[in-house]
Amino acid sequence: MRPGAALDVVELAAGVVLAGAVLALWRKDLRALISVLSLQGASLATLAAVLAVHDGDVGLGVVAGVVLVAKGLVIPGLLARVVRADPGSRETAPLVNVPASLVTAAILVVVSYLVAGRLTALFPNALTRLAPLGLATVLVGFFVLVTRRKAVSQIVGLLLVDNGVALVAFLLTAGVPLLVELGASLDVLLVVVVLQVLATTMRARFGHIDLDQLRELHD
Amino acid sequence: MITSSIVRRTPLFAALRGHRVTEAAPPPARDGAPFPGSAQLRHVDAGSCNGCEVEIAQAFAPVCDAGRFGIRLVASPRHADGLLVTGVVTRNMATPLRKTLEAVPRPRVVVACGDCAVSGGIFAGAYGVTGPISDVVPVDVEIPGCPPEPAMITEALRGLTGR
Amino acid sequence: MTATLAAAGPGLWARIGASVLQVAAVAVGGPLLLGLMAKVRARTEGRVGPPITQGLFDLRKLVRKEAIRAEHTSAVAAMAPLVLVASAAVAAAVTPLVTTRPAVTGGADVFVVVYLLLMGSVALALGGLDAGTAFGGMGSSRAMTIGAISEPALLVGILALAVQAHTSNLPGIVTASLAHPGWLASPQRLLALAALVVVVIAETGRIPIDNPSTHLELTMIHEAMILEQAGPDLALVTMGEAMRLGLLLGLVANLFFPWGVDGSGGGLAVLIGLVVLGAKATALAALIALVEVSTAKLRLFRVPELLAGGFVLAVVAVTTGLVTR
Amino acid sequence: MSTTAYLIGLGAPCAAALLGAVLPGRRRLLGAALLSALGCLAALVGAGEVLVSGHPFVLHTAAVLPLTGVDLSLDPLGALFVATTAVVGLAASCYSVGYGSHATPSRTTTAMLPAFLATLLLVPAAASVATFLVAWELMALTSLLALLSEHRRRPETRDAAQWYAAMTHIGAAAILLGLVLLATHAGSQSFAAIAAHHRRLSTPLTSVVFVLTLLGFASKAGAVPLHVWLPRAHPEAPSPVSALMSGAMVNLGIYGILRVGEDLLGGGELWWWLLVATLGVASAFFGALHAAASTDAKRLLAYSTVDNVGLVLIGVGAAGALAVGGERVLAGLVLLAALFHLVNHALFKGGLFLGAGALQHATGTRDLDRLGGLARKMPATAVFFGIGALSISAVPGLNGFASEWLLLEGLLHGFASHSAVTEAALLAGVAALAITGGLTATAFVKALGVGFLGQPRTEGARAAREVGPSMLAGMAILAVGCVVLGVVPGVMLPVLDRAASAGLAGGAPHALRPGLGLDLASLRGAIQPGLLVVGLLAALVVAWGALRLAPRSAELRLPRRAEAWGCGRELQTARMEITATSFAEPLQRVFADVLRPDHDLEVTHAAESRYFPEAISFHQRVDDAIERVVYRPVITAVAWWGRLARRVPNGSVHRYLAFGFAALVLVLVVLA
Repeated sequence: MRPGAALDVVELAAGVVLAGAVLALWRKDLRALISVLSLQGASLATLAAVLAVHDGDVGLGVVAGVVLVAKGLVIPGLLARVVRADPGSRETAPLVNVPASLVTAAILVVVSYLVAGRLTALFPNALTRLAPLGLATVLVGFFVLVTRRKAVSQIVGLLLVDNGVALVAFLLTAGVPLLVELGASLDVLLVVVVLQVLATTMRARFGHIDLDQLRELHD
Repeated sequence: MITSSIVRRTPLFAALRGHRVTEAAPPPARDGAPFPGSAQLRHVDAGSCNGCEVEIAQAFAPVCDAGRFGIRLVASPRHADGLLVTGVVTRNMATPLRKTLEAVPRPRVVVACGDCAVSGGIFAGAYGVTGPISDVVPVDVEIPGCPPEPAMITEALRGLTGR
Repeated sequence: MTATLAAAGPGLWARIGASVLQVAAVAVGGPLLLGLMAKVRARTEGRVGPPITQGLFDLRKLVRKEAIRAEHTSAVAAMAPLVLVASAAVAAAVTPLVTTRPAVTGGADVFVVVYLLLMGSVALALGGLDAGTAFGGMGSSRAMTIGAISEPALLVGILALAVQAHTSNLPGIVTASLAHPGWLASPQRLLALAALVVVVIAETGRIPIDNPSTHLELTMIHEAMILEQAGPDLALVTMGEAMRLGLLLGLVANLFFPWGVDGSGGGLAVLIGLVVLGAKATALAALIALVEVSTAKLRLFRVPELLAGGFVLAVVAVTTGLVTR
Repeated sequence: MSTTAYLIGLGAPCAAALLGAVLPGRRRLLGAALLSALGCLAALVGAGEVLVSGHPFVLHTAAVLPLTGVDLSLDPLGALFVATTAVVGLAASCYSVGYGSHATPSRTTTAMLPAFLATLLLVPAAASVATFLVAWELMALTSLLALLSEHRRRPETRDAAQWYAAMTHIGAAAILLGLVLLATHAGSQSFAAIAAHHRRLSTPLTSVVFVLTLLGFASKAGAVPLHVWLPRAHPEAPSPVSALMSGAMVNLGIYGILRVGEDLLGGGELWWWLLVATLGVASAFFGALHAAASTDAKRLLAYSTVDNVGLVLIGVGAAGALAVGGERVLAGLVLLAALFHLVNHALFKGGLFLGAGALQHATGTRDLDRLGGLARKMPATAVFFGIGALSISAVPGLNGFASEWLLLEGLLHGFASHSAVTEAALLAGVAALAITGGLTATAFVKALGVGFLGQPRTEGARAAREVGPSMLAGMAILAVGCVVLGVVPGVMLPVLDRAASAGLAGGAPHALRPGLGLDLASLRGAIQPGLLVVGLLAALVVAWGALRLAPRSAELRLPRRAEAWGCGRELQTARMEITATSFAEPLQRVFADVLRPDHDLEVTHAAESRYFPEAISFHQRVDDAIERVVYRPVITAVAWWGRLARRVPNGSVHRYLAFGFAALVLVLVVLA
């Protein structure tokens, strides 16, 4: 495999992950968010696979497989079940309106370019200079986590952060230790499962999932 | 996820299957079409019971598809080659009807659609009624029927484009 | 890239000929593309639909009708359609659609094309206001609002490519991306493409931003502006709009899929370029039409969200370009 | 030669001011206008010679100013500003003849315009701290008097004057502090000496000096958040004065930033220029947005001045940053573009303000919602205003496009510089340029379309008549300038090149190839606006001819005049026309988070049933959000302090003595 081509694919995958984060901020339909997640998972897996082939690293290949299964299929699948359970569910009223949050996303991307640019300048190579994309994904994910009301879309934000972290890890250390990545994916998996249980019970009780209503319950 | 979202977009698959519900039309009458190939009409409801409107909508729906003969309903009389008038002319609609026709650039035609428009129909001589279209503006094409069938409307309009 | 007429390569007349050919291609191709989109739409709805040449039939009829001007209008109402067509024509002449050697290398600049399009929109909006009616002004207001948000996305989206190619000269960008096929799959290219597709849909007033075939004035954007135009004026406006569509589709096609554009200026190569351009534009138009059928029109005040998204994608594209440089 | 011409240029307006103060009746108007026009021509000649030859002149006289004397020197940078001011001043002087003629103008009115003009011509030539400060203060004073001169009793005018006085004096104080600090540490007060020794100054000191002076100059230039005086003062001033304010005075803010930052302090730090660029981005966006939202013609123009100043500041900031980064060619290019845009802005904004004055003169109102249909009543004004409006909307073939293109090119090529922060600033600049482009077009389509097209909305608009020849001449001068610089921008290049390299510490190499068009020789990018115009005209003629040749029956040849299509409505009046307010409504809704419009809706129901409203009244106003958020609290706090302070001295002598003693001790402590 021509190294140049490999690099192209890696760049593309990283770009797709970031674009996915922006899309997640753009669309209100939860189903769309979930397909964005699976897209990100798939491209992360591709990235890992390309790196694995390129360095002939078997462990990384395994990680790629795990990522594909966990981030690409299982987690989105579970989330999709949660969403399907209460139909027509959209992120109706984010705390910050869409244009404003999109502009914020643009600023976040530029900021991460500035910050990570300083960091990666320490040991520059073809992969590390892509790190700003991962950092931007993390920041945008946090933004989603902060500004969205529905529990599901907050989980989506969490997963965006996780994907961003994974991306940075892949790029900086060219293949995270297998266990770390497994751990990360697994705990997120756990979160999602818990969420689903919670969601089902909540739906049984109050019919829908909205954290603001939960707060009302609390006081 | 992605595949399912694509599958949900049925029209796209309809396009790929290329299925067609439009019925084949008889050959056109080519002679003396005022607007060969392209005719736009502004629809005016001069006081109709909306029966004709339903049929006109049908004429442009997939089965008859009057659009394939170069006929289109447009939003402004300035864009139109004529008026497609339905219903008997009520007193309040007489002036607007005249003004609308004035707004159409020449050369122009007036199509009276439905019995009321042609002759006043069951509303002839009723209270608040000025009369059939021909009492207010000169009529070039008449489509009888209460309401006229979509196929008849389509045929009459094909006469304008000669397609 | 000298800005003189007598530059290297084919002679002045060949270049002018090529530019005139491009204008003609856009002038004929634009209405045909519109016809194609209508056809695709009809077929997806199970109809036969009007022939693809319908637009040309309409134009032929419109130029033969009488022109009507509202009583309060000034010279602007008469000038606006002409300016619209003229700006679109000049933009088509300088854009590398068929050949990368248009008559005026000095004019073949992305910013020139963007501002020529803006010029057309301004003329149209002024024309809409000149009749002094409620709907005309409403249309102008909405059109300018949407333009005010879509133009930045267009500018920054193209900037992403210009930064990559180190020039804003359109032929320069096209030839540079022909030289580096790796660019075409680069993330900033894809992000910019997404942004520009949103812009094209907005600028040409298609669903989900505007519904070209609506009859309800209150839902109109572009249509409301031209409610007053009749006969020849309307022919010019329709022509200008079709040319803008063809121009934008051709521009996007050549910026992102630059193969087949003639670089030599030879006669045969130009013809090949013409054919390839037609194929690319047709594919894009069909794609847009399919999207159009399968989506619903947005509420007017949801449109800015869409366009802001395009703008942000463009900014992200530039940043990604800086990162992956 | 250039010296004498320039001195005549200074003297004539002063004489004009005297004449305007003494001559009786109508004659004072004509005399003052003629003399100041003459002065402008002379100043133009003087500055032009400096620009063409590139040789500055230096002049020292101990006579005028005690202790220090007056130092004057005109280098290409200053000369560019003098020339710009002279052109706008020429137009304004012609215009003032007809403008004042509706009633015999007061002596202040006729005296203050030339005096203001003279100070504007003086400031860019000041070559020492003392001279500069004196000139600056004179400018502030005369501009304030000129602002008040027309109708000083209107509450709006008084309010505007208070805001202007406050802002301009805070700014002047900051400049005074900064320059005195600089002079004391540099050991000399002549600009030349300071520029020669700036290396000896410590970085913290120069930074303090730059920030202080930037505060003052930015407030004069009307940069956000120091712009609040501008949208009040410019509309209330007499139109020739507002033309001079927007076309010449705000430029001097830019001049000050360049003179101090680049010339005196020799480029300085990167963050200085990033700060300038940030101010520019904020001003451009905020100004353009408010211009698009406002319905008062002159308020709209004032906000668009904030916008354009922002664009120039973006250019200046980017140029400074690139220069610090060592990219001399790019820095020169961007600064040249910024200066070019500044000149263009002076031309079209001056013309637009004169046009707005003509509107007010003819209809008695500036409110676009009450105008309309003026294109047929006052065709010449409409043409000149239209040229200005299209130029500022950057329509190709007019000067606004040329300079915006150059600015965009400079920023684009700046991305080659591998400094992340600079690149981020450039990206922000391009984004701001792009957004303001669309917003400005919207604002001026509104001004032109609602003001001049359609049907007249009020009796005043219906009764409008074309203004007199002298006013038209004033507008024509600037409109012609817009067209010429738009079609052949290349003619300005040598001049701008000299000014730019004089404005950049250590000079700048040539970035553009000489010619009629704009051609970035080594940087690959060029336009030929002239050829574009030829192409546009050709296409126009072809399209028009094609329509004439269309086979049409004889009676359909001529276009028919018909009633506007109103859905067949029985009667339709101008009340059904769209207004400027409703034109701006969608944009206002989109940017509601920034504009914060406040509405109030009152519905009085019919007595019979509350389902039938009897009257509905809807009011909406878009205030300056920054003014509300930043300035109101400050003002209230100051007022509170004032009340507190009033309570402290209760007339007892001992307390005053105590204050004095405390102050003395404090001073001693500080000195020790």
